[in-house]
Amino acid sequence: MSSTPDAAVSVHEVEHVYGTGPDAVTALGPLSLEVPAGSFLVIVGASGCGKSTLLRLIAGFEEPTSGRVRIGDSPPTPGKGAGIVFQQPRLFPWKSVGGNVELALRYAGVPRAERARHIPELLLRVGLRDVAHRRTWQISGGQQQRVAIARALASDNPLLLLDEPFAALDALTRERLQEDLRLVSAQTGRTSVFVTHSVEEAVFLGSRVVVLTRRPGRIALDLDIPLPRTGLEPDELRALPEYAALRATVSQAVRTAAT
Amino acid sequence: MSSTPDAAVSVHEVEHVYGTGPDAVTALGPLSLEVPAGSFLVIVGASGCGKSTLLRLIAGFEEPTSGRVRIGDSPPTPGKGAGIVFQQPRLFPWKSVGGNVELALRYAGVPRAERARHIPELLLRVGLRDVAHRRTWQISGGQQQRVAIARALASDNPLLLLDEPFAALDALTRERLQEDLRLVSAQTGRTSVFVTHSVEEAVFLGSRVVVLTRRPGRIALDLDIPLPRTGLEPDELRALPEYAALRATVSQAVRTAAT
Amino acid sequence: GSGTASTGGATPAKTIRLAYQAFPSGDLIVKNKKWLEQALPDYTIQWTKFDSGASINTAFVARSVDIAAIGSSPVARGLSAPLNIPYQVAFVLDVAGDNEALVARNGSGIATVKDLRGKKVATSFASTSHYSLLAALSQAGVAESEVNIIDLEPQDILASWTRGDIDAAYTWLPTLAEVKKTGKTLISSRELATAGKPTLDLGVVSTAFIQAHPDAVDAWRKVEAKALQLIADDPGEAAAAVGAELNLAAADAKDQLSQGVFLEPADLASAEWLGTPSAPGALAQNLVSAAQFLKDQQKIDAVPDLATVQQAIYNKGLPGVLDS
Amino acid sequence: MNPTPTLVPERLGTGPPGRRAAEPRTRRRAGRRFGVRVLAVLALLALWQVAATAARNPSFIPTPGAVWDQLLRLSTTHDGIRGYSGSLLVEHLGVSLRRILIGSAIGVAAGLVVGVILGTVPWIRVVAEPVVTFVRALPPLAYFSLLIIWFGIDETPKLWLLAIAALPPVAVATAAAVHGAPKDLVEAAGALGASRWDVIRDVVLPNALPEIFTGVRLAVGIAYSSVVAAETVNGVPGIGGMVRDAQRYLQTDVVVLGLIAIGISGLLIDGALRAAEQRLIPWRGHS
Amino acid sequence: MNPTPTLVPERLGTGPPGRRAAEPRTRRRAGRRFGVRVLAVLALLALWQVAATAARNPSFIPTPGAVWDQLLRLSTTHDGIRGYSGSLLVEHLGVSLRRILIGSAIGVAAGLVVGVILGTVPWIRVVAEPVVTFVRALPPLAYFSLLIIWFGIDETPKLWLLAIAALPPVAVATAAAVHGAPKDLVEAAGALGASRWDVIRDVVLPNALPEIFTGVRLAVGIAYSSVVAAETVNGVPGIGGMVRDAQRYLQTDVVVLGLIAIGISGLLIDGALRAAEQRLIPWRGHS
Ligand SMILES: Nc1ncnc2c1ncn2[C@@H]1O[C@H](COP(=O)(O)OP(=O)(O)OP(=O)(O)O)[C@@H](O)[C@H]1O
Ligand SMILES: Nc1ncnc2c1ncn2[C@@H]1O[C@H](COP(=O)(O)OP(=O)(O)OP(=O)(O)O)[C@@H](O)[C@H]1O
Ligand SMILES: [Mg+2]
Ligand SMILES: [Mg+2]
Repeated sequence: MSSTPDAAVSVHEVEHVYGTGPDAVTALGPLSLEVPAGSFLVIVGASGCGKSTLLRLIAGFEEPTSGRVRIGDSPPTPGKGAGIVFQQPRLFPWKSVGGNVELALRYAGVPRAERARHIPELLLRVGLRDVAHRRTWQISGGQQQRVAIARALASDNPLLLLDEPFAALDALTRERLQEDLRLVSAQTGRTSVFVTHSVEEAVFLGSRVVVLTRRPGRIALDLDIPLPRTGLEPDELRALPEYAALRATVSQAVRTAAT
Repeated sequence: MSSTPDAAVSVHEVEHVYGTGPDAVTALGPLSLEVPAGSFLVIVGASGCGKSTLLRLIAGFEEPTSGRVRIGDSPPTPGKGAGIVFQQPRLFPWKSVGGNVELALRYAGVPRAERARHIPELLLRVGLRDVAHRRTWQISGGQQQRVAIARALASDNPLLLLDEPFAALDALTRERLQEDLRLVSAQTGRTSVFVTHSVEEAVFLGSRVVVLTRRPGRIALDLDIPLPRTGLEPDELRALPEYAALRATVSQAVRTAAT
Repeated sequence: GSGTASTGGATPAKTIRLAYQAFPSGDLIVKNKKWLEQALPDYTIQWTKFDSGASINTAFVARSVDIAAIGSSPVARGLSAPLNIPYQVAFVLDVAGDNEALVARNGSGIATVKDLRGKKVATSFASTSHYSLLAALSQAGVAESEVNIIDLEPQDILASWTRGDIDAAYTWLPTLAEVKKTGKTLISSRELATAGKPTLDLGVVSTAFIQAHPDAVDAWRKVEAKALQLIADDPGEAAAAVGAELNLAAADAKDQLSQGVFLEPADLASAEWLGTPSAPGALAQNLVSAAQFLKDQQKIDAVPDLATVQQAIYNKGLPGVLDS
Repeated sequence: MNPTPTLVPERLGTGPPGRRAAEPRTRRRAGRRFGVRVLAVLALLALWQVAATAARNPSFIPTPGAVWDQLLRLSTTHDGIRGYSGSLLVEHLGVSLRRILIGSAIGVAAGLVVGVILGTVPWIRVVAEPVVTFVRALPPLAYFSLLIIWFGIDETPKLWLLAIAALPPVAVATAAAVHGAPKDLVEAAGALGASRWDVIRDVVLPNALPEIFTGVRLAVGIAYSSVVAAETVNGVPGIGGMVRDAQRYLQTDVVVLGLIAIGISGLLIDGALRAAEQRLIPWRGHS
Repeated sequence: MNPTPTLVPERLGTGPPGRRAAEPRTRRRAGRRFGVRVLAVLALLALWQVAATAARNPSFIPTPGAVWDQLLRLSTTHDGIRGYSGSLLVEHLGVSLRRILIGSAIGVAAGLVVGVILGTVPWIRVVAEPVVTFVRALPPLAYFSLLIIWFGIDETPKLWLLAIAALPPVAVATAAAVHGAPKDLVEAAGALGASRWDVIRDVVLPNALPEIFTGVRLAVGIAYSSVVAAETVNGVPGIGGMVRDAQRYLQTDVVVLGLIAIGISGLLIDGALRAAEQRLIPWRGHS
């Protein structure tokens, strides 16, 4: 997989308010964040603290009420340069499971002839087989979420935004996908922003973990994870003493930030 | 809260097949399970192994292809005797957040005058405040899931079916809700069937943990959790040596069952 | 047919487009017996059915017909401003007789036209019956405003008659026959014609067509005259042809034919009707008074003068041209 | 403060813009919209004038001026004559509007009931669905005589005709939407203990509301366009009767004036319906 | 194997029943449905006979027998006369069906285009939306003479009338549905790199499909019910022209026969549309 590792995300003094007048809800910020190209940023924070909002701002689906978001040098544009896994699967019910992936391949510019080959590959990569012909409501919740991941992986965007992508998966499947994601992002130098509630997952995946406070989300902890990105088996990695220490630090920060 | 602790669930030689002909998918079973009244059954298993299907069978939304499901002595009827939290929030978009809870209270037979009082109570119980007037798409994913829980708690059904209810919640909120659920079910003697991917959660909540094999889901492990249901603080409970041992057992079973 | 053949004034491919209506007349005999087709084998003959003079006028405006069977009332309208349709009256198909009449419902207490004051009278607006009704009222000295005149199609007249919603109706066959069963005839168009207010069904030809195909017009007049002759000579055969066109039993058709007034071909050139080029007939005057009626109704802006209308009477070659 | 360029269609946008940007932008947009509309109307008038001049036949295309004159004439008492056939234009319109409103109200109400029943009660559906389809294929002009036989020549048959014309869009749209109720929400309501009727009231109908509104808008439009048919019988005063009368005498300027009056009042009613729709269905586009 | 009693309406049921139960149940249900329909038709016929006997006036309500006789007469050459006005009943029907199908095909196609544009291009919408609303309020009977002046008296004005009648339901339903496209799926497509047109083709239109189908079904019904209006001028052969003709001659049995022919063929076409709908929209009710 080729990739252009040039997607630095810059969030500058961003604040986001939903609604106006008495109904206004300040969801996020003010918050500044520089994500260098190639890094793997994991965001952790209480439910409702503004994680999805931050991702939507970086993806370009929302315009910040104040402040500035930049991908490289330009404002973000949906569908250009960033792949997204939303918190909900958002599959197209009028397409079969395979059809959903096919659509993503088409939008990514993959020629028709190659798509048929790519579909089972992508599905297999998220642990799905024999479901390509099913309707989207004929697969389980976790399977739907995985199809959404496969869809986002269909294009080689230099930036990947993932909103709790593994929340509905069992431990084993989750670990496999984590390892895949960690490996691929290290190899391709793609930039990732990953939202999760699992401290374990944050430390395992991230090259950097940011913990947000309660709403409006601000940065409570910004921690580099100085673990080796390649070369170690996952189990070896988890067995490192720094690993446990980092977990404890993040865990503690999450508890403090949430109260 | 009063309750009628009389909801024994009996699943007898149940098998469930979706579709017919060449498209048929055997999702579950054959599987038998007796859930005595007052017990807290936790179901763990790989994504797509049939957990949601089992819950839907117990709720009466699906009829088993073969075998028999009974609640007490009668076949299950949706809305009669069992509260459900689905895997997706399934909120009514035409109602506000409070309106969703109000509807549940109305269906539960709570008189109009009392509902206004109950709504904020129920929302607070799942950690939500100041969102009752919002539209359902104006709250975060984890908040939506909690509204769904609040809705299911609106009636005092003797049986509660929960399909990964805490999947989208941060650690702290999750622990609070776990503790609430554990306490209330112990105090009221209500029967619960709870699906999760978290072994930690399974051991903490369950009076019994069932691990399912890959599809079609059958019982791989059926383990009683002989921990005290009341009297201990959560942290004390988690510190018990048996606790860690049970976790390890379940964790091991999950890994074996999934391969 | 295709849309192209029907647009553009004179038709190059020698086509005659005739508009006919579903009232008993010689026109239907000509159509049924294909006399025109036989008389003009070089021409393509297209018969098109219309259900009102208004829509035939529209078709003339759209240049979609060449020859038409149409009532005197719409012709008066067509000859007046703002329409000024370029067509000429070339034939009198029939004169309304007992086939159009004013009937009062039994039990309504109406014995004469004068009794209509304050009653509900139905007729089809813009038709010859409408004209005749108003003529009858003015003849009896009843102001239009004293009567509650209602616009109903014939079939609806029958419906509301049966229900008792209306007290009287001026209408034509076959509805007329139905209402007569439970009503009393106050006056018929035959009497109005005698009194100088005739209503007619006319044959009109577009001026452009007359100029382009005078021979065809002559042939058409001949066969129409032949049909009049057949009605006079052999009502049975005439009725069979008319019945076939109107989906009626021959007996019904015969009955309907017998109630109309059909001129002898020779009468057409008389001073009472079309006249001759040297001595224009009284038909022009009749059309002018019909136009005056429309002006009184504010349906047209101005009444054309008699000379203009006389120019719209095509009696060239009369009376000789009708002899065959 | 420029809007981020997005690939999604503008009207399908992504939620409310930021607080500060919102107000002036909406106001500016409304202003531009009004301007564009005025321009369009002016362009149309110019086009019309050109066409009328080119046609040089007022019974083909009357000039805007002629129609305007008719508007004045029909709105005043002129030469001792009041409007058209004794009623002013607004009176004709008023009478017809009343008929349209009553007729479509009846039709919409009946259509709703029929639609819900069709969508939910299988046994009735088996018989009623074909009946509705049958009836909506029937031409009003053909069965109007029957209505007269049954109901006379006054208001009743006209209201019936309009109601029958207005019923099908609502019934069909409602039945289709009810039939396509979201299974997961129906289940969710059932799981909360909703009765069958609760499910219909609290899930099926709200979910169908957007389609019902479309049906209602279509129904009112159809009632409008049936007003001439309804006023073929004893239809004066009434805008449809007026148009029909004028048509028979090829008074095209009156016809066009009547059509414009019908069209504009139709626009106003539809605007009201759409405003109501936007207020009543805040969740449109959200699932 | 008894179905679990549920609180949710039967037609809104909860997915396919178990494998073994499925087949015989469906077949049995279809059989019962057919039976109920036959019974309903018989009941209707009996009612009709009673009403006709009671009315004792064949030009109001002809007996079923008289209508049957007309059916035979109009389907054969009889006393040297072929059917009605020289064409058999099926020929009348065929000519009209052709008009209806062509007219509504044009109307539906145009309505789709208009609807999509209205729903997605705000600038055009500002002008075009009022125009559409204006046009759909106009009574066909009023503007038909204009069509004749412009297009003559042959097929063209009839097809125009039918197309204009068929356009609005499709346009309005499509525009409404496009306007209410699910925001989250539009976003999802955008996030995958879909262009504006991709979004319309792959999200907005599929999502609108159920409403579009409702619009199409309504459009065809409206085209049907406009066939008499379209065939007022030069309408024979044609079922509408036939009905109108018969009406003027008080041949009520022919009128009723024509109405039944229109209704039944309308039923068949609607049935075909509904079958297509079910095949093309397997996701209805699933989000
Ligand atoms: N459209 C909206 N209008 C008003 N408030 C909103 C809207 N969307 C989100 N919010 C609020 O903004 C805050 C942040 O929402 P967001 O979805 O970013 O949370 P989150 O961190 O992703 O939470 P979760 O972990 O539960 O998904 C929440 O408190 C939410 O209630
Ligand atoms: N309607 C259906 N038609 C066909 N197959 C189905 C259908 N619904 C579910 N399945 C299949 O049945 C199996 C069990 O589904 P179920 O939803 O019960 O899984 P689950 O254990 O809840 O998984 P998850 O943890 O991902 O939610 C899955 O493999 C799924 O693909
Ligand atoms: Mg979120
Ligand atoms: Mg599940």
